[in-house]
Amino acid sequence: MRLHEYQAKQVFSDAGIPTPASDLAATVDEAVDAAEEIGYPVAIKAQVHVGGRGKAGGIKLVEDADEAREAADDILGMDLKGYTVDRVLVEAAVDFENELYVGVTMDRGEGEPVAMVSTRGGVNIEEVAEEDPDAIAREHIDPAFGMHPYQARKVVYDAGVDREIAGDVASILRTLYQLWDDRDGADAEINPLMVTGDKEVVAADAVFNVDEDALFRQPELAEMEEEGEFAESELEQKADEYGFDYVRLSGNVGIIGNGAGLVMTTLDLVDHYGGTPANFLDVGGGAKADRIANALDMVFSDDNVDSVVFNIFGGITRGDEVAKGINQALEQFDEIPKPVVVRLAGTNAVEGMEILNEDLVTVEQTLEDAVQRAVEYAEEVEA
Amino acid sequence: MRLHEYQAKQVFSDAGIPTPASDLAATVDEAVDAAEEIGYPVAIKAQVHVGGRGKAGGIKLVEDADEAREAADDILGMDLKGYTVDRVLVEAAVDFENELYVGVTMDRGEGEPVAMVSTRGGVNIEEVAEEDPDAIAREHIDPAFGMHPYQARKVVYDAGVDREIAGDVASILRTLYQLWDDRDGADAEINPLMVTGDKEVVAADAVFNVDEDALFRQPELAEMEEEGEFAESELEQKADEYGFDYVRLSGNVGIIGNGAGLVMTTLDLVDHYGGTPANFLDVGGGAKADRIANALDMVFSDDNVDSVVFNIFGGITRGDEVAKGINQALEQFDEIPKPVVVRLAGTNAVEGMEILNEDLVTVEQTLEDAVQRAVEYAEEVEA
Amino acid sequence: MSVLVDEDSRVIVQGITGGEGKFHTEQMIEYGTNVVAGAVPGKGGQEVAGVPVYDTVEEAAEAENADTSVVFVPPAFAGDACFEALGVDALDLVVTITEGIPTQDVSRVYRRLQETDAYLVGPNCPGVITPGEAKLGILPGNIFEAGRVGLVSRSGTLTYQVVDSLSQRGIGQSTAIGIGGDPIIGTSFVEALALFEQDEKTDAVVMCGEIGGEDEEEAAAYIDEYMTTPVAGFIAGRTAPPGKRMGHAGAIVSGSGTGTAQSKIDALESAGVPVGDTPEDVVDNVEDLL
Amino acid sequence: MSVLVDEDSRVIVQGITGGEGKFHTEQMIEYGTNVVAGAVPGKGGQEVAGVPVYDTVEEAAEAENADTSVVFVPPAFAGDACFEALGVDALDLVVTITEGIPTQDVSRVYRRLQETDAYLVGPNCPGVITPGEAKLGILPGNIFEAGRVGLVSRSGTLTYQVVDSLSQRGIGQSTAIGIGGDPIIGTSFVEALALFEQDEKTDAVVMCGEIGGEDEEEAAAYIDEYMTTPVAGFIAGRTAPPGKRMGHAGAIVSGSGTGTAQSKIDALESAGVPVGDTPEDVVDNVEDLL
Repeated sequence: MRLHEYQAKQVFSDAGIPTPASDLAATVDEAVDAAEEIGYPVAIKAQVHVGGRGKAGGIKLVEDADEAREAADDILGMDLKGYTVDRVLVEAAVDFENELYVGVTMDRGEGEPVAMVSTRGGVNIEEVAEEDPDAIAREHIDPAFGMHPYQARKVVYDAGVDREIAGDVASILRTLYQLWDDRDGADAEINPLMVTGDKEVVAADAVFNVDEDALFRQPELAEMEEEGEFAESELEQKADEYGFDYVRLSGNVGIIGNGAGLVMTTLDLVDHYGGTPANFLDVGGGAKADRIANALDMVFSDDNVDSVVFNIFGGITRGDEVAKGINQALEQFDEIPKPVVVRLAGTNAVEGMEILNEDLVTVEQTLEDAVQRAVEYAEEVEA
Repeated sequence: MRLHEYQAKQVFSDAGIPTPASDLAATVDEAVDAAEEIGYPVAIKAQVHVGGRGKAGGIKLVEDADEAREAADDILGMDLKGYTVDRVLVEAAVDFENELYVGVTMDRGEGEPVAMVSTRGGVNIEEVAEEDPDAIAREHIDPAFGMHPYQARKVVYDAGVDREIAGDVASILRTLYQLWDDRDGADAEINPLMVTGDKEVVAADAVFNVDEDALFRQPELAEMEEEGEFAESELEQKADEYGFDYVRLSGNVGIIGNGAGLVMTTLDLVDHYGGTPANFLDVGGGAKADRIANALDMVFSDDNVDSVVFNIFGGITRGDEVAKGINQALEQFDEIPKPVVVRLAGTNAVEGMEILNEDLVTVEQTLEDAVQRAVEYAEEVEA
Repeated sequence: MSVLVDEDSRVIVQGITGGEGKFHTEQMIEYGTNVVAGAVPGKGGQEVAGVPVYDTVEEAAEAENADTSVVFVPPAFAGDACFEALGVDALDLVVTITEGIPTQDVSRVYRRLQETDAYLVGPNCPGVITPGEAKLGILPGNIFEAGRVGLVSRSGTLTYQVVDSLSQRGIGQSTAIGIGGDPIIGTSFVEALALFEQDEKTDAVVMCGEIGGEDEEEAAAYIDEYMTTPVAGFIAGRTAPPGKRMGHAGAIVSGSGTGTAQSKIDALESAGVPVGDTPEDVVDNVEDLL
Repeated sequence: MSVLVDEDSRVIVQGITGGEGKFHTEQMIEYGTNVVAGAVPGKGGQEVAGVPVYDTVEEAAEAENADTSVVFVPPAFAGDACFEALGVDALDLVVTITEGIPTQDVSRVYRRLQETDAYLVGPNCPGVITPGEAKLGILPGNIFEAGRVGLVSRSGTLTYQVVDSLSQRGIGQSTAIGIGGDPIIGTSFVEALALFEQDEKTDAVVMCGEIGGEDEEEAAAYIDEYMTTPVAGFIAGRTAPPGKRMGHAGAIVSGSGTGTAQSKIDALESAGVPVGDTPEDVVDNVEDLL
């Protein structure tokens, strides 16, 4: 779960990391009021979970009330890579000399956290990592001990940060690590950490991704998640509501299955047989009839979907429950909205097959056949 | 540094450990008022750093205002093993079924913390440890990870605590460990942890010793130390003021030296040559003339002292500085209060010997000779 | 024995009194697994599925001479359960089924694991089975057949899919290890492959990887350098877009393009491992290798 | 070489820019110690006593090819300084002079130390000296004479007292190790004795213990079982009352009566170690043993 910039800044600032004065605004008037209050120049920044906001016109620097009004009017309501901008952060512009990058993330390969510092801040750090890996200094952190103060200093010196500000940057990095550790961070980043002419350091952007699996013990962040989801698509909202692992893609074959690996494989097979997957949807282990019906509802709600393949290999999940859920979901329609192909295997698959209403669905015996059939249906619809 | 019971209870209670209702009182009237407020029966407990307060008459259980008045009057102002009782804690008496012991300390041999639980609470736990070591369950804690929840449960089950209250006791132990860890505890103990008929657990006593060396980062506890030292002896106050490692003993040969091992050895030699040491006083490394003069002032302030041996082996400490300090301290007297024997060795010892005013002190070349001479002087005074 | 578990394994179930714990304990016992104890704090003295329950793992292991533990404890407490199991020297295998353990908890468990000699399989895995002998976890025993092909996979149901095809074609399995779909897991592909390499009862290995991380690339390097036992591969997630978590917490192609299916497929093929396009291809490849 | 340090040791001083650090660096250099670098965050590029200063220990060690570090960092930061030194593989000896480091910090450093191959001497110790070759720490070099008696002690000035007597009687020292007076220390008596036992240049060892803990008892057991090199002992604190900290944080007889001088004396004597009543007795005993 990713906090919005304004939320992450609040969290960072509460922990003592310097951030520019700022205020959130949902209307043009609010934005102008905020700008007046803060004093010009200010930046007006779209609060959506989209990379490259600046390039896409989602961030504007303004010098007076007229410019502020114009910029807020432009940005509020604009569509940024599929997300409608509902709120902007109005923030004091920082007059900087250079920009650093500071971040903490989990290095899955090593199984432990890693702290990173670079003097090449203000740009896409993943690109820096690719072009010039040595431009990012890294220090692995022992999760048992946490970050030792010397490690923060070491990575800052290794990155080549000016000695004058090294102590401040190390101190910010320690705070960032502590937040990451205390708040179950997945990634915590400041990019750019701006260095002013007076050698002050200020977090001009803030990223904080929280480990979804730890939200249960981070009530404050869970509340921010609730509050922050003002620009979610209808389908994403639905998936959240139903509690599905769901990823929308651009194709037209809807996919429902159980188990991440098997669902991914089903997507891959759709592609392999010439189709294009519309989504990833994992109903998880042990799904009962209701959940299966919800999954069908999700996929039917996607206008791009032309056909659906249902692929269940029962372990904990029982084929008869799946079949009941499919029947239940489809029996409410006078006409089935999109053709559904079903393949059941494993626990109670035979019972499931018997229950399935073959007037409503196409049953196939193998995964390969099921996928091929769904791809054919989708092609027929598009033809 | 040891907190008073009422201070430790405050710390424990703030952390969520249940303690009985209580109030601190410095006068009999305050004590009676507190008892009325809390409701009878209450315990009236002397707040001094002395073991076995109960046996010595420092704790009394009272049923009404008259008894409360009488008990408070008895206890306030009483002398408990050399300490005058200035304040009492008035505390709701707990109707208990049994008493547990819960504690956390540093196991110096293992270099890591150890948590301890016993069902034989309410008595001197060190005696239990000697008589029946198996009556105390122990679990070592990895200081890098801290106490895992399972470890708290394990040591509670290992101790044979009733399953009904095991969860609560484990939770209190985790809190106690966390306090110990966060607050730089040396020892943290609840003895007894009382179990009531309703299976509630209540900390009826509370011990929290803080690592002196960590007080710099425990401002709240340092403040408690200041506030709590209402029953210190004059000599202890002086040693604190001067910043000496000082321990008062019962003999009559005053001892001043540098370095713990060498001072201890000087004490041992006094004993070896038939004398009795009056104190341990380590001036530390690199002491200058003023500090040396303060040390002499300390030892002269002890009425028990009949003679003084000054034993310095210079490393960082310089013999000439020591000699200057001794002269400076002694020159202010018309008559030297107690005979002083000085032995200097190591850095600048020769220079020191030259500076020393032999009208004021007796100079010896070896440690053994110096100690023997001081013992003789003390014998002469007593004779 | 095959690897990790066999008919002599003496198994504790942590969380045996919970719904999942109880159900799968019954299933494991029915399959023939030697489940000797349960461990649930506060439930000591009870019995579940005929198995005695103890308050602590240490008590359970000592009383019943156990060597293995399976963890069915809810995610908030599962990290602690792993520490508890790893704290008992007698246990040389811990299989953690639980999905959704906070990653920082797993990271600490992983740190502790490096200091022990034990194997930790999982978390977020279906378990380990040596067909005909014993199963640990939630794998559906009925689809497995005893035989000589080892299987190691990051995904549960994908494993079942491949195993079902193998069994239907008469190709039995020595041991199947579900190593789990989390970003940080105990036993890696490399460690599992090393076990199979040393196992005399394993003639070939199927390895089912997926997008995310670099475990498959490391496995490819290991296979190339050290393995004589042939390996057939499969990689799920060829069509996964970057930056999206595909069900498994670990199944994510990074924004900078590492962890892709193609990178893994290339690495395996360079190591001489045939990578199937479909699960059926994999089974064809196994037939060729045997 | 003798043990731990010799004329080839390449030494970093952590905290070289502080008053103590600077003074003792000069003293060490004057004694002949090969001090090659200082390490102080934010002071990189400076010079102290002709020695280049670096911001981090790693930089210093790499640039100057160091193998040893001496820590003169104030107590609040000394734990971190120890971690920093232990994090550099090239350093196989860290000598921590600082007194008054919070015990919980030392406990964590000690935990880390167990995972490394390095020796940590101290904290709260006077240092280590191989007379005529090099000294690390604050020991007054002028009282030492090169020779063949090893010395290990928990106390600084007591060591000087004994060494002075030895030197005055013409008995030189191979290496003297001040292991420190804290409750938790890196190198124990046993480890120091083991070093001397294996050192061909050491013919006898003087061991000066004191009240508190059980290190001397463990040393006695070790001497009894493993040592052929003769040992002469001394124990300070025979007259110390229970429950009082005698200067050293570690010098305390527990309320229940463990850690007494008598217990240590008995243990040593049972192991055949003569324990002197006075420092002069100890020197007499050494003469007898040689």
